[in-house]
Amino acid sequence: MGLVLDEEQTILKDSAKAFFADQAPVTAFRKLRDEKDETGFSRELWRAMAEMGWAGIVIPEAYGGLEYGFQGLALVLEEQGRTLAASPLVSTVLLGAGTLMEAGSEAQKSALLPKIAEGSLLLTVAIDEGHHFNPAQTAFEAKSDSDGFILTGEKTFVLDGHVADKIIVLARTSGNKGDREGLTLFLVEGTAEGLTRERLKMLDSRNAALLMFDQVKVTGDAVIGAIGGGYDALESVLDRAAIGLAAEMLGSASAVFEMTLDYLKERRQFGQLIGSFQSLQHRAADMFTQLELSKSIVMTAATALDESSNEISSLASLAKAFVGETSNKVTREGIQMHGGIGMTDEHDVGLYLKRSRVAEHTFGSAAYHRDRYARLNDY
Amino acid sequence: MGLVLDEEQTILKDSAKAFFADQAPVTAFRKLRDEKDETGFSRELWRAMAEMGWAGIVIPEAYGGLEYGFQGLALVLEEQGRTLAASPLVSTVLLGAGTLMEAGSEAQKSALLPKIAEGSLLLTVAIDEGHHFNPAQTAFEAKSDSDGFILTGEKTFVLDGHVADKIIVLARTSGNKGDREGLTLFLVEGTAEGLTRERLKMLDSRNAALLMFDQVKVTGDAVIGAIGGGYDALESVLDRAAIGLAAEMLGSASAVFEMTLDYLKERRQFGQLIGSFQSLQHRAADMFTQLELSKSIVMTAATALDESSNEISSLASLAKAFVGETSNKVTREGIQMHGGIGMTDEHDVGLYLKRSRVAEHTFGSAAYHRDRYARLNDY
Amino acid sequence: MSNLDIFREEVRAWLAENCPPSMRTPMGNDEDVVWGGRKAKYENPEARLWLDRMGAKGWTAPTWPKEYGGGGLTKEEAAVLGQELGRIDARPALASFGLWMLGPVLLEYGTEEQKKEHLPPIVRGEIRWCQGYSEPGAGSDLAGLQTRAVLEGEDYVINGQKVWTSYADKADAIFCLVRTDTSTKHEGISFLLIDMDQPGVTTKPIKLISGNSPFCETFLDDARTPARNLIGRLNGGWEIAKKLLQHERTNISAGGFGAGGRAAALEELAKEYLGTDRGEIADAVKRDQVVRHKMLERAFAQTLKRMSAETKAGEVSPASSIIKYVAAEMNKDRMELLVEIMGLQALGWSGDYFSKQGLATTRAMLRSKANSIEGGTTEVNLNVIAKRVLGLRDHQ
Amino acid sequence: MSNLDIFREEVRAWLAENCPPSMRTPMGNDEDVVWGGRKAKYENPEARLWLDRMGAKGWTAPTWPKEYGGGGLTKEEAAVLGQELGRIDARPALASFGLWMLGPVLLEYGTEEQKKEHLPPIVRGEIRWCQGYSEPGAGSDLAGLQTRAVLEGEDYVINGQKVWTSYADKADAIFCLVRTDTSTKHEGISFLLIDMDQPGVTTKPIKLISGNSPFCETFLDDARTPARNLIGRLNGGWEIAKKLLQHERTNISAGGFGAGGRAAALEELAKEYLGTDRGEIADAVKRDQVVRHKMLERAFAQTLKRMSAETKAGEVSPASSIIKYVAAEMNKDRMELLVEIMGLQALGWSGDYFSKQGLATTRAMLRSKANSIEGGTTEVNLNVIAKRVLGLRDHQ
Repeated sequence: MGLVLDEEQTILKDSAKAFFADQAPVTAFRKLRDEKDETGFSRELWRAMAEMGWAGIVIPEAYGGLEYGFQGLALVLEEQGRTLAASPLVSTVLLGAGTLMEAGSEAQKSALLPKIAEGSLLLTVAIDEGHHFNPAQTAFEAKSDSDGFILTGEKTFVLDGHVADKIIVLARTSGNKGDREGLTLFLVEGTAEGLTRERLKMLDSRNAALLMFDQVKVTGDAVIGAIGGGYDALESVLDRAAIGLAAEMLGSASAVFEMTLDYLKERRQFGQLIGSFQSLQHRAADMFTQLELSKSIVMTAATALDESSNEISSLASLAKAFVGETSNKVTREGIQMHGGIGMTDEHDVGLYLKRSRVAEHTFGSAAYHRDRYARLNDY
Repeated sequence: MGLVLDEEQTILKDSAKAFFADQAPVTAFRKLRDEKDETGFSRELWRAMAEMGWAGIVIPEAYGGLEYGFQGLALVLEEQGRTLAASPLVSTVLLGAGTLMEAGSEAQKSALLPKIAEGSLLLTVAIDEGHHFNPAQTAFEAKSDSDGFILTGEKTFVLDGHVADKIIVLARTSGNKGDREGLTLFLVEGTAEGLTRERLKMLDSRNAALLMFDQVKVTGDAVIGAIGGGYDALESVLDRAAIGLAAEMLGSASAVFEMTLDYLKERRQFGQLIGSFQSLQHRAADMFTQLELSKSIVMTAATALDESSNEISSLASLAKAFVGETSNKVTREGIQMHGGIGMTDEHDVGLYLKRSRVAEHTFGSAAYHRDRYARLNDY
Repeated sequence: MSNLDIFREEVRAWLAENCPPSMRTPMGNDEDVVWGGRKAKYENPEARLWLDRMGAKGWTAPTWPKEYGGGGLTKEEAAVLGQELGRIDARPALASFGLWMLGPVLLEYGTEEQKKEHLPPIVRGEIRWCQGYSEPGAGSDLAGLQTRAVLEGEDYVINGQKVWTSYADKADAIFCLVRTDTSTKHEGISFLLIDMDQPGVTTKPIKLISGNSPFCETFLDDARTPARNLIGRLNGGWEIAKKLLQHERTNISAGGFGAGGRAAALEELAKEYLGTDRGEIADAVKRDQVVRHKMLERAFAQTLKRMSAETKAGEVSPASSIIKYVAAEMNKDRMELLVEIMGLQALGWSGDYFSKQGLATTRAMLRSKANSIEGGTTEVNLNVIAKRVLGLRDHQ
Repeated sequence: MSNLDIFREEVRAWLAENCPPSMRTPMGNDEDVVWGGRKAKYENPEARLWLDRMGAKGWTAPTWPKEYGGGGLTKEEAAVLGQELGRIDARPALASFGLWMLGPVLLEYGTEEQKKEHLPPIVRGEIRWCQGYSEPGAGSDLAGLQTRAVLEGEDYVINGQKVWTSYADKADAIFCLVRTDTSTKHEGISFLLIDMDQPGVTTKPIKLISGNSPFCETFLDDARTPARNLIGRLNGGWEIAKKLLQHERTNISAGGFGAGGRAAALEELAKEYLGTDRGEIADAVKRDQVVRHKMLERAFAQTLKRMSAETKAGEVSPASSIIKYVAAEMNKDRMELLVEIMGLQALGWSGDYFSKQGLATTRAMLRSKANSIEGGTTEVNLNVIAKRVLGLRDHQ
């Protein structure tokens, strides 16, 4: 998109907006939550999204995708964020397809990417082990044996991990916790023997799972990329994931801002519309400012992905940190400006706040990415 | 004072307020500045302050002082801050007399404290060597020789250092830069051979000097306290200085707030008093809040000094950090709310901002004291 | 021995005799709080015994006059009673909006008959009261109240809806602000007592973003109350409401979600979740945020003390105006910081994977968002400081 | 070869011939800026030569019509000229409020006679203009203007005081907003040109908290100007003023005190003054503040780019409303952070002890305080965003 959408991108954005408003409005997500749906998203919705081509939007045409690029994916994610639509777009496409495209062998790509593009395969990547995102701290062990590798340990906060057909696992094949070297990516079946999966009931009622590996055996074919080179491969994938998630958060935060602005124009107190109180006006103007700055960053970062800029990592951290702080602020203000009604479960603004807090921590918090940005830029 | 002034303290505060309003209003300080006065304060004013008993307000009666305590001194400092009155109260009393009372021998105390109390002796302590306050980083060297010690090196930002009759110098007699052990305090004549003094022209047009010691000789009598134990002695002195300076800054910040509030009630724009604009009202309320919190801290800290509480160091860092941030914020808002007129040299608010920035950095910035507070409290 | 010392000995002896053993243990959870009322259930019979005994002495309302069931104690005696209860870690015999809010109103504005009728059951915990102020259209702005009360014969007939009525679903009666004159705003409001045990009153609990809550919506559809239940003068409810709100604000912030104490210390959690480096919180940036918060907490605590010292010294304390505002914002920031520190552990909603403390933190972070809304919004607090304390005026 | 390429070759050849060598070196300081005017002094005769040559070609105002002394270039040609000037690092031949502000107003609102009279001397740098908008009683609120102009025969007679007139003490003439009708507010303002070389006009430089400044107070005491110097319609000055202010705002923030570039990089100074630890800024807390600032700078820079891309694409850019606000607050924060980082070195006022950079930082920190006041205060910026962009309304 560069910094302005071209005509094709405008059409994509408009159709994504209409799609989610129609097929996955906030009420749909609320229903999933209230009915304690075990999958955590609508498979029907995912099929419809795949039909729109979005499951394969970044996948090369050679593997059945649209090869439309990350700017398009960012637009879809932004619109998905606007209605809090739950889908495996982040887990399956950003993480799963992303890893295969980055480091997969020809055989792996041919086998899996077309299925992802057609919406028939759910994939995810299992990274986290502690309270805070920090892939270099991976301790999860893969021991090599005659037939391949044996995986043992726990992975947490695995997005869609309880329903993914296949899981890519970041595991240590050498070195120590803290080393970037010695980490390897393995492709594991969701139904593998020795693997126990438990859906985590998160604040945002979205999808994350705890995966317990008890001597799970995989063959040598299961390795993705180079043995010991998993960190570097994953880092590029995570840059894309951070930018994509920032786009989704921007959409959500924009929605909160819009509903708050509407409320300011409609709610009366002390005989006046509350939006006519200057302190609220200035705070609204400040939110708008943060959102405009965020928008520039997300567009820049998504474009950088398609242009293979050498600034991608920097821009990914910038986007995740900056949009994360914006989202935190906007959701706080959203509730405060709505007053009591915003505190009730039946109002949507609370759903956005909950989603924001989880998204803020996914793939690294703002603090994590500020530190990373400083490192990348030699501060 | 505890947390409410008693009758005697109220009288002291009122008389200090009247004294400075009458004898040292902001115009007096402005005159000193514009006339590029070389002393940097009015000796006449200092004599008058000594006559009020303030030069000896914390000095024991046995040495000619009032023995009234630090709560009293804090009140005087607060009122001095209100009009930006320049006096050697911080250098001579808080630092100089403070060091003698903390670590001086009976002979040193008998010789010097009465003169300080009567206002005839100016004293200071020379600590800083770099851009940032950090006494443990002292490298300034004192070499012992047969007759005593030889001092060589530079001390900067020495309050009233260009006019002090005597200077207490923090110097390293053993150990390395960074060690708290091995530092010793020496009493040096302002006119000592080998000592060159240069007044620094600071942002706040107040008093600080660069002192260059070239083989300055002192006898063994010049040592204050234990050889190598200078840091510990000085730390208590600096706690008092930080609390005293916080009181002065509170006075200055309160004055800025009051002049700003007056302006809000008098300046019209868009046909309205600017103080009727809600966003300015809320920001004024927020400044008021910070000042009220600051006031509680300063009172608590000054009282702790008189009660020899074991929390003194913690409270000193709390006061310096919290009041420092408040002062920074209030002076920023003071200028902004005054608009263009606040930017002109002829308006007083700029003088307060300049004084604030220097005071914020004197005896350690807010950041320094937050780190210290964390250390003291095991965070 | 002074009279107070004698009184202290009597109290001590009486407590030794009358405070049941289980009432001297710390409360386990909210279920252990005794609210009294017609529908009260006592899992622990000693809780009921303790209430009955304290109620009979009037010591649930120690300073209220004896003729209305109170203890009739002087302030000094009440302080001694408090100290002695504290000394044996006695549980409060009764928690009650009747004691805290309605009682003081009745003592000041009630007629002799009204006091005689309502105060003794409050003291003994026989009637549980709730308060009905806010309405969907009137949050910070009570002048917008729309619940109407119309006199029909001997009764007022009330129609409207109240919201944020704490524990309305468990209460026996409600004290309400109602509109009795629609031609003016503030001047048309009255203070009315209504029995809730009637078909015209229904309640519905409110679920918050943090989960279940004590709050309810309360619907009044042709609810009736005898005209004698009007407190103060007709259309004079605004004055009563202002007093009560002020009272509520001070209560909330001083005791409520204020500085530290209740939850685990921020610095300890920071060490646990972020690790330590030579004994210090390993993440220097977070450590700085923790210090900032601790400093603010201390400044707040000292300001509370100063406020009470000033009040004791008979001074008007301008600091009191900032208390609610600071407490609310501070607690919200504290909870956000805790979530930052605990990461994933404070992002759970339920389930065994998350620690009790983690789940409690998640919920508390969400619940804290209401701190700056309930009992006077932060915006209203700032308006009050600007106008009443600083003397700034509205557009003319 | 396209026409543009031909034009480029011509420009290149002309510049090679006509741009004097010293005009291809970087400017040393503010003294090197050429403002022209009757009182101009040229330390370096080549500066005058350069101005004369460029002025004669009309290339100080490349896109203005030739008939008014301009270059008569197309936008594309003007861009080529700019590129070629940049290629040889040529100094601007002329800095001028006449070029930047008055000229565009005359082109839009002036009569043929007015354009013919005033534009050519601007192009050639013969007359130096200053602007007179603000008054002591009218800062953000120009509707409060009190300087009056009354028609007496052929002349307007002007009385009043202007403030914040940049370089008024060096200017030959002033373009002013004056009140020509006291019965209304916005509608009673006119735009007037006044020669300053008359006894009725005096100026007094303003000293700022940061030291000397280009700003002056300008006093008009029975100053006179021929009635033909009224630009636009009588009482129609408000519309012109609004356009000019908008123009000024964009100018100030995009080129002015905006993101980075001019001063030494924050991160380098942080390393120098705080030390490094394994190559990183040693103070982790300050490092975090530096990153925050750098991130904001980048977000701002990208927003400027987006704004210009949107404008180029013919879209209305709502982002443009935030530019001045963000630039001002960002620069103020940057300077305060720099002072924090440099400590004592950025707390000096004068003298050899302090480094040049230190002293410049002190002054720049002080000067930056005006960023959120001049050219539209931050408060006015926020009002504009809230009302014009977000559609929020005043109390009704």
